[in-house]
Amino acid sequence: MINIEGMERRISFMTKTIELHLTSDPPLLSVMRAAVSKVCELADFEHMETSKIILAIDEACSNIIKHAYKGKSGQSIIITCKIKPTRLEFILEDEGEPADIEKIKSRPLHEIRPGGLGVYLITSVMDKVKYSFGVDRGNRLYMSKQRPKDKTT
Amino acid sequence: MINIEGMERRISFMTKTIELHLTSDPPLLSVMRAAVSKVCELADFEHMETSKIILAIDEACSNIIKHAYKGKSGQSIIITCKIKPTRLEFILEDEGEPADIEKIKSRPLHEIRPGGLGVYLITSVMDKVKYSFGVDRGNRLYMSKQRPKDKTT
Amino acid sequence: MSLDISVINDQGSAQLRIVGEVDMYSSTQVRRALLELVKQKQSPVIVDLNEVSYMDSSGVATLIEGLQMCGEYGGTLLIVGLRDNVREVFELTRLDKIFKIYQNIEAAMAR
Amino acid sequence: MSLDISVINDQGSAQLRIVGEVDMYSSTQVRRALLELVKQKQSPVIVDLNEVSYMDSSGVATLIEGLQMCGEYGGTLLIVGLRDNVREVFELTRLDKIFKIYQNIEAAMAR
Ligand SMILES: Nc1ncnc2c1ncn2[C@@H]1O[C@H](COP(=O)(O)OP(=O)(O)O)[C@@H](O)[C@H]1O
Ligand SMILES: Nc1ncnc2c1ncn2[C@@H]1O[C@H](COP(=O)(O)OP(=O)(O)O)[C@@H](O)[C@H]1O
Repeated sequence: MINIEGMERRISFMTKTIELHLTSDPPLLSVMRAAVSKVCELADFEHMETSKIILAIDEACSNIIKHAYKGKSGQSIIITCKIKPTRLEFILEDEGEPADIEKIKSRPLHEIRPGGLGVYLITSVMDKVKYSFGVDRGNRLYMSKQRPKDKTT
Repeated sequence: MINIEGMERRISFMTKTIELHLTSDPPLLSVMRAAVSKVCELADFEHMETSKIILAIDEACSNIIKHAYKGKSGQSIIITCKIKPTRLEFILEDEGEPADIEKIKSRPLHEIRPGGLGVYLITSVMDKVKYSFGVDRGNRLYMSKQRPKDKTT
Repeated sequence: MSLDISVINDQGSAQLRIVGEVDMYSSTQVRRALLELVKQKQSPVIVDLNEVSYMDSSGVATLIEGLQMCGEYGGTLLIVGLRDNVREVFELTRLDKIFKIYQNIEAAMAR
Repeated sequence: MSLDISVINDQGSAQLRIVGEVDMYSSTQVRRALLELVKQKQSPVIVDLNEVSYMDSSGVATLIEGLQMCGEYGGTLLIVGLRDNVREVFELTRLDKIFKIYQNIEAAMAR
């Protein structure tokens, strides 16, 4: 039996990267949620924070399927998770239609109607959210969230 | 609100591909297990069969970390899951040391000692298992499992 | 991966019990079930989310749609059994103020 | 992601209660706890897997090592509380015949 004690290092001290390549098929989002849940656990988030992060990534993926790919299935979505010493980062990449950045906004909360809440949820949950839309390079959404402080020492 | 009814198709009728890129860090295997669990659910496997498939993929990943990468962390492991109409396929790829295919075998079951059971578990659980080791191309492990029949109609 | 949805009709009122994760994929199932109850002009429509372990904005959107459609015939839509993480989605979007939310079916019936 | 391991010492015998998933990463923790009990020559060592939701061959290897080390000083190692999927790993590898496996702590104590 090989001794793996030497491999054990605190996950906090170096960046760990996990990539998930999905296609724009709504049933696959359940796989993303399960994976992101474990990534959040590894980054020391507790249950409720983990739920909110899953929600944010799910909303972002749903928007890619609905808006960038206009509901077309089988198109590429790449989700990169980086567990860094002090923060958890997510980068979502797609090859769908680039959007007008001005249009990326939710409805005002007081205007009660179905829809129009995803971007609001994403920005409420994450610390930093940055969209970049490129004609040649594809679209990119960067999100980051500070890791719980007491655990990152 | 965009109507996604048109996107809903039985997952059984077309191949869905999900790729997970990990590094050779044992804590990350928990992310793989969560993702594979949901993939198995999407492929209609029930609870106990799902547990066994998770076990097989976990043993295969552990072997890559222990044997191909000799415990070195940060090295690439790519897990591709293909949900095909009649079977679920997994392809594991690594850039570690190629092995002598003759050496890929577990201890005889009656020889009770720690270790030496992973390959046995992989081959017991999966229908097809095929290793290929390449000096330039990296190593590749193909595994497949028939999907439950009553659900693939 | 799909939801389990069951409906109990009881003298004009209806309970819609949802089990599973409500996301952009599965919320279409909830929508279909709600449309059916609205067509029958049920009231109150009690949506039981006790066994819903996850809900995103498409689930919330579906419930808003249900609430508005009920309102059109003077009916009411009540929500019961929110788990902490699902309640959080309602709170983040301030919809906890718009929906009538009860602890459980009994509390909703006795309102 | 790491395991919760607790030890109850009781007049020579010891209960090792493991909570979580035992894989190549976390089995080193189990190994360390077992080595400690073996050093103290405890017997029986009762390994409680009731709250173990997953175990792979590295977990099994660790238990075989523990069993063999106990044997060296004439002690015994008992396993209790196997969940269905964990039991399956023991059955697939025929180790259900090698280990003494009991339903629960009481049954192991009363053996
Ligand atoms: N990934 C994206 N690509 C293109 N447009 C987007 C994307 N995400 C959001 N949008 C735009 O932002 C608007 C608000 O999104 P959101 O708050 O999620 O509500 P909804 O998707 O229900 O309209 C969308 O209607 C759309 O125009
Ligand atoms: N991915 C791999 N790369 C190189 N060698 C491997 C790989 N998987 C298995 N092996 C070889 O097969 C043997 C049996 O593997 P296994 O049954 O998992 O037991 P163990 O890993 O405990 O030795 C290993 O000892 C190793 O020599």
